[in-house]
Amino acid sequence: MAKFDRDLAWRGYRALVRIREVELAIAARYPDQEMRCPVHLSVGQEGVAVGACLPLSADDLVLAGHRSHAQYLAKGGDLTAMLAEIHGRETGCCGGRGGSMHLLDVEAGLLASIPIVGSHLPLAVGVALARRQRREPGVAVAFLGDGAVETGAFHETLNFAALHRLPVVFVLEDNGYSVYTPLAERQPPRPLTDVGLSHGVEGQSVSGDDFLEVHAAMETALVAARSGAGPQLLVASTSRWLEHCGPYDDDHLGYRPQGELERAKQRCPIRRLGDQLRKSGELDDRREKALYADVRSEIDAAFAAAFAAPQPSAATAAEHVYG
Amino acid sequence: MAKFDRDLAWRGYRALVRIREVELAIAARYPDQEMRCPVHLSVGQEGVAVGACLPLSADDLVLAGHRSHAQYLAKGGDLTAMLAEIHGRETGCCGGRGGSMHLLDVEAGLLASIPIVGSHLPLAVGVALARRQRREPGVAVAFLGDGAVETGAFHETLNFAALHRLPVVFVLEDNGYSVYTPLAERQPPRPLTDVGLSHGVEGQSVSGDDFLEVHAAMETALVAARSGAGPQLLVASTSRWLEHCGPYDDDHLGYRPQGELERAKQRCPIRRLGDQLRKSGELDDRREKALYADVRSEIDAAFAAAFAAPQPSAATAAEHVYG
Amino acid sequence: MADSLQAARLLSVAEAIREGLERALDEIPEAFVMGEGVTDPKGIFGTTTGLMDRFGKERVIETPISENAFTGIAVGACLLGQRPIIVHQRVEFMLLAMEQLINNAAKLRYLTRGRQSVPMVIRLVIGRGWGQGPQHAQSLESVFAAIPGLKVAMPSRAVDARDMLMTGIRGGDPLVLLEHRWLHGVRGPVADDVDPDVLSGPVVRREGEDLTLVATSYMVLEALRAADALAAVGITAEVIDLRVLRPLELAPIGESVRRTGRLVVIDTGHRTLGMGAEVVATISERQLSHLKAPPRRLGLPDRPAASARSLAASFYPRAEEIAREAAEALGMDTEDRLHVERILDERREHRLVDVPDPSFQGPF
Amino acid sequence: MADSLQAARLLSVAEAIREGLERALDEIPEAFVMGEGVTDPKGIFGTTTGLMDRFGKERVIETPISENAFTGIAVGACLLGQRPIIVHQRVEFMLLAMEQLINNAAKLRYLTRGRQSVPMVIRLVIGRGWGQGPQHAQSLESVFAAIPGLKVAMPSRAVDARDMLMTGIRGGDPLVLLEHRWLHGVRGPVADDVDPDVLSGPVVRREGEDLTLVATSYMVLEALRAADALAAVGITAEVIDLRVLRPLELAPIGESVRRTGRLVVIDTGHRTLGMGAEVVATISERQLSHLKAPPRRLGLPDRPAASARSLAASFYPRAEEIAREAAEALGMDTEDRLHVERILDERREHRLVDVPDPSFQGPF
Ligand SMILES: Cc1ncc(C[n+]2csc(CCOP(=O)(O)OP(=O)(O)O)c2C)c(N)n1
Ligand SMILES: Cc1ncc(C[n+]2csc(CCOP(=O)(O)OP(=O)(O)O)c2C)c(N)n1
Ligand SMILES: [Mg+2]
Ligand SMILES: [Mg+2]
Repeated sequence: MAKFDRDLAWRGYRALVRIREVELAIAARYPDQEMRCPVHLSVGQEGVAVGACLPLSADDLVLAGHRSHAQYLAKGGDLTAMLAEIHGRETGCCGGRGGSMHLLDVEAGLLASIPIVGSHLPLAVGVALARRQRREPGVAVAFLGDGAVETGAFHETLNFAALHRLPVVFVLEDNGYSVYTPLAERQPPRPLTDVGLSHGVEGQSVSGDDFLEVHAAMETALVAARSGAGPQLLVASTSRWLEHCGPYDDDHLGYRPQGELERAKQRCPIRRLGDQLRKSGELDDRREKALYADVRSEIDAAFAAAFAAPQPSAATAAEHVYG
Repeated sequence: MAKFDRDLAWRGYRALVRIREVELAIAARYPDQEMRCPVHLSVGQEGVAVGACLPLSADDLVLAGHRSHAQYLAKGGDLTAMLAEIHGRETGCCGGRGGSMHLLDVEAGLLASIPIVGSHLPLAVGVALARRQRREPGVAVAFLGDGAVETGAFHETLNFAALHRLPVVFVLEDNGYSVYTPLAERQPPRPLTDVGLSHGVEGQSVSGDDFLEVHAAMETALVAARSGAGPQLLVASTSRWLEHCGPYDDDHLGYRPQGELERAKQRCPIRRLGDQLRKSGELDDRREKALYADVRSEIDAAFAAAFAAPQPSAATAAEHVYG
Repeated sequence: MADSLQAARLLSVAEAIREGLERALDEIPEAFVMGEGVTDPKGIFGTTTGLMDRFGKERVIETPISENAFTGIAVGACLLGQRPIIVHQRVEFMLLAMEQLINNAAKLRYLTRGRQSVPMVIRLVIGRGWGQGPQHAQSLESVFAAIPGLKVAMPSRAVDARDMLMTGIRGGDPLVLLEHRWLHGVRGPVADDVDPDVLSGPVVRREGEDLTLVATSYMVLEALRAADALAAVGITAEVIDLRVLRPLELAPIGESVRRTGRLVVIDTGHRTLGMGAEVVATISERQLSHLKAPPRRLGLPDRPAASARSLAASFYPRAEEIAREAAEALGMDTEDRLHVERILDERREHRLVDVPDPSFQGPF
Repeated sequence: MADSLQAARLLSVAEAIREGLERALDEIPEAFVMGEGVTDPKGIFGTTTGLMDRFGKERVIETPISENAFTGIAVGACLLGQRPIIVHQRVEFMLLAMEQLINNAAKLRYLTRGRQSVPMVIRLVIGRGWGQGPQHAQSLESVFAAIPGLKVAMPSRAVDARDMLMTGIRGGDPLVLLEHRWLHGVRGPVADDVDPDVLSGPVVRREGEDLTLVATSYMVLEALRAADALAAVGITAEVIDLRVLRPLELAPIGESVRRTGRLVVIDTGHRTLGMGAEVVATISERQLSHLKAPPRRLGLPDRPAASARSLAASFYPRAEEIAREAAEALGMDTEDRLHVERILDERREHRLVDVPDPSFQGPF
């Protein structure tokens, strides 16, 4: 067990809390119908995005799927640009063209979010290939869910990446569900790391609720990827607390075994890291309160700015189809 | 090591010789330009098709890719109908609509040959699913090359088959090449059986040059598939002796390491089984000569019948687009 | 038919599809349903709700996220006589399975001279509104309709949706059924008997003498709204629901244009190379001398669907634009045009551009 | 331009493409070539021969049989400024990668308001003849041309093939380049300079006053043959090579029809919902009053391509059928028709229907 790095833990905690509060704020305001696009919230899963993104350098580029708010923020994205995008505003990170399902921001290093499951995985490997061809540093990091493992795109991509030993890290967020369908109804029983073996790739399994564990594993993966060892696979177990798409709790639908969600909440990545920080003396009630106040006022301001921003003008609708 | 089954070996030998002679006859006559469609010959690979098809019952159904002559004949297909198909005749097993790349014959139990690599694999699993839904006996057998492992279709299909424990056997003919590209330039190094593991499927590795080994492994796989153990994977190493598509030797192109092809020919499945049969006293020069004479006169007759058959009438060209 | 519809129940398109699925599973032992979400609590917009409970997991099959494979698996099951109904919750997901659809499903009957067939239905849902964005709001019907061997249909009303589904699954060909998300909630009368001719071609939804409006799917509703408004200035527009995109039967449209001499086609998908191209080309070839004015087309412009609602208004043609095209074709005077516009304005009741009606609250 | 072509070398289409690839790799450090077979001894019909030796494995990348992935990998590489040229040896293999093409390649520029672009070329080879059969002989150009955000081009001659490739890879958009297998061996003059306007639209390949023939790809050659024969009876047909299918520039065709009043469009792919549908529809909308006769279309019939050569003759339109359509449009008398037929008959020199010329011996 590595020494507890208080500074790292604090940075992680701050990011976890901030992302959680952003997502909860979106959930709370979504019924106002001002955010008029589908949203896939990350509440409960923040540990993976934060653990995997904090070790990244500016050269490293992230590509994600439909559930990408946490990744965008963890990678240093602009909160106001994200909220503006979800509000369909010209100041959104895609100028309102994409909405929540297409968060992307070249400056922030989130090169794409693609809502077709598995579709961004080849893009990520293309980014890694380009890095190598251009003799540029930097690793491509592809986030995917347990469902994306079922796509042919994932397997074709992993084979190509392994063959060329490309600098790419696949971060598999295993929340156990694809929409309402549990893993066991979609895949035969075997560890998800076996999928890597199929393409000659060894993987690491971590608890996505443990920021420090994810972070450490990601550092290992990044070192390997940077050193030319080829693609790396990180399988992180995690839990989605809210409905698949939308702002509500949906446990009443009964698609999860009773008590599963409650148990998942016991494993909350924020509480876990918070406890560690408290034990180490880094966190106390006062600091926590300040943190929440800080984060919430940032969020309120960002919502206000996003809401106030102009909608894209219809006159620009036809621009940028061709170069 | 199981007891040498002389009767089985003789049946296998007969089938191997017959298929080899058919393929060589096609190769010899192809330059006449009467067989006007692409042909992917099986010379050198007969051990796999024959070993895997002889244990099949009439209920078992085969689906294949672009290289399916050996499978068609080993499964009991009609030689004249096959040659007529390659000649583009109305009496062909597809009435000349498909040519060599689409050999299929419902009566013979070859349900499809599909020249898009990997495309027949979902069909095979659909056949297995239908068998289960219809409470019918019978296993679906899908032949595939080492190249098909690179297709997303294969992985998606294997996952589905494993999840539902469907009665399907995947027979992977690993001849080490996809057209001119060796395996090592297309896939990372690892045993091909690891691909099965990725989907929770244990596989068997056999030498495709050893008919009896393939046959025994296939029997094991069929028993497992029939008993509800789910999909089975057989990886058979083998060698293609002629060019990928067409009738000629192409070793002069230099895409294979020097001596590789010669060594492969030393492992000829026919010679190997012939030696075993001779040792057991089942085969001698006289019987061999009779076998070849028999087979060749059958082939000559089939070519003559195929050639003499009518071409499809243009008046029928528009039929059967819709039901 | 009209009589039986009079006496019929009022069902939404989603309910009608659900009824069609249930009846198909009931009547045809070879039928089964497969797709991502078919056993979900939300049941593919309510179209599969309860089916699993009634018919079990072997006939209502939840799938992994493997569109290509399970489309091909459905094709393979057809080879043994099964009749699968599969569903992809967005047209875009089907793009992963085009190889199976175009190479196998569409060609196996021809290849086997009818010895084998692929009697399956492929349900695809067209997304629109609520910020779906570039990858969740494509329609692409003309892409499917370009493929010989496929049948392609787009219902605009509940009874057709059910009957297309049931006729398709009883038939002998792969049928691509494009369901518009904005129609799922739209109610209409549904008779008990299935109309076996529902896949035979277009149907006149409103008679008229001055102009022929041809539309598909949701655009039929907009065309009917436009026709309503035109009636107020004494113009009678014939509204034809194209319904079946392949095989394409254009004789009824030819007959209508022979009377009206004026044609406007409104596509649900893109205008360029949309169904309107084929309709206008064929009518121009066959009825050139009957055309009193140049034919016209409407459809989505040549760009992706943006998420922001402020970009949606200029993207989707509405009754307003249809009426404007009609006015051009008819050479209507300014006063009439303004009158029609005013009527449409009033009737639109300040509806938002990104939702079909106030009960639709998203996110899907 | 005509002058420089006079002085130019004679290259086959395959040689011209090879030259284009070599020059692109030479001039553009970001360019790379990727596909199954690009390092093969046969070099994709000779179009990639020697490139690997010269530019190495990092810029000439052999791929696994993973069409979907490597198409998407090419798109991803574009996000960092690379300019990939990928190739699929048959149009049909591309059907596995439609999701990447339509959802990602075609939309990322719009989605990012031009901050990112996908400057890649996707070479697709259309198979024909030598018994290719249902799954190796599809053309499908109108399917690609239906997608906003893509550029789609079909060269009919060597110089255009090279210039489209080079202009495409220098540009800022994904270009689908459909190469007809029967053109790879066809020679033509190729100047040194690249024509930067080659992707801007159609070109008149032969001037005429009586009738406008519009064709794509290999069908341009058949149209030119038909025009030759028509000239013998005093008919001058203008032959227009459509060249660029998206964005579609139809003004030159409109101008031609304004003069000739007669239009026949010949598609390389299927007639139904082919490019001809869009051309005829647009011309009918814009030039109705100039049409002296109903416009006409030719293309592949509504069925799969069979393998047997006896079924090929009625599948592919030839100069004969083009001349026949022209005769109908012109209302030619019987004597002239027979004369034209005789000429075409003689010139065809008993060519076989399933090979482009006697040097083509298959199997590919
Ligand atoms: C190719 C494709 N098929 C289906 C969908 C619909 N869909 C959206 S998200 C999703 C579930 C994905 O599950 P997973 O990958 O585990 O991610 P999670 O939602 O759990 O984060 C599905 C099926 C899609 N977007 N793309
Ligand atoms: C999807 C697809 N991509 C490419 C091809 C072209 N192709 C035909 S056969 C072949 C090689 C297949 O290799 P393998 O699966 O090992 O079979 P083998 O030819 O060795 O028997 C290729 C690439 C194809 N038919 N389908
Ligand atoms: Mg999940
Ligand atoms: Mg091989």
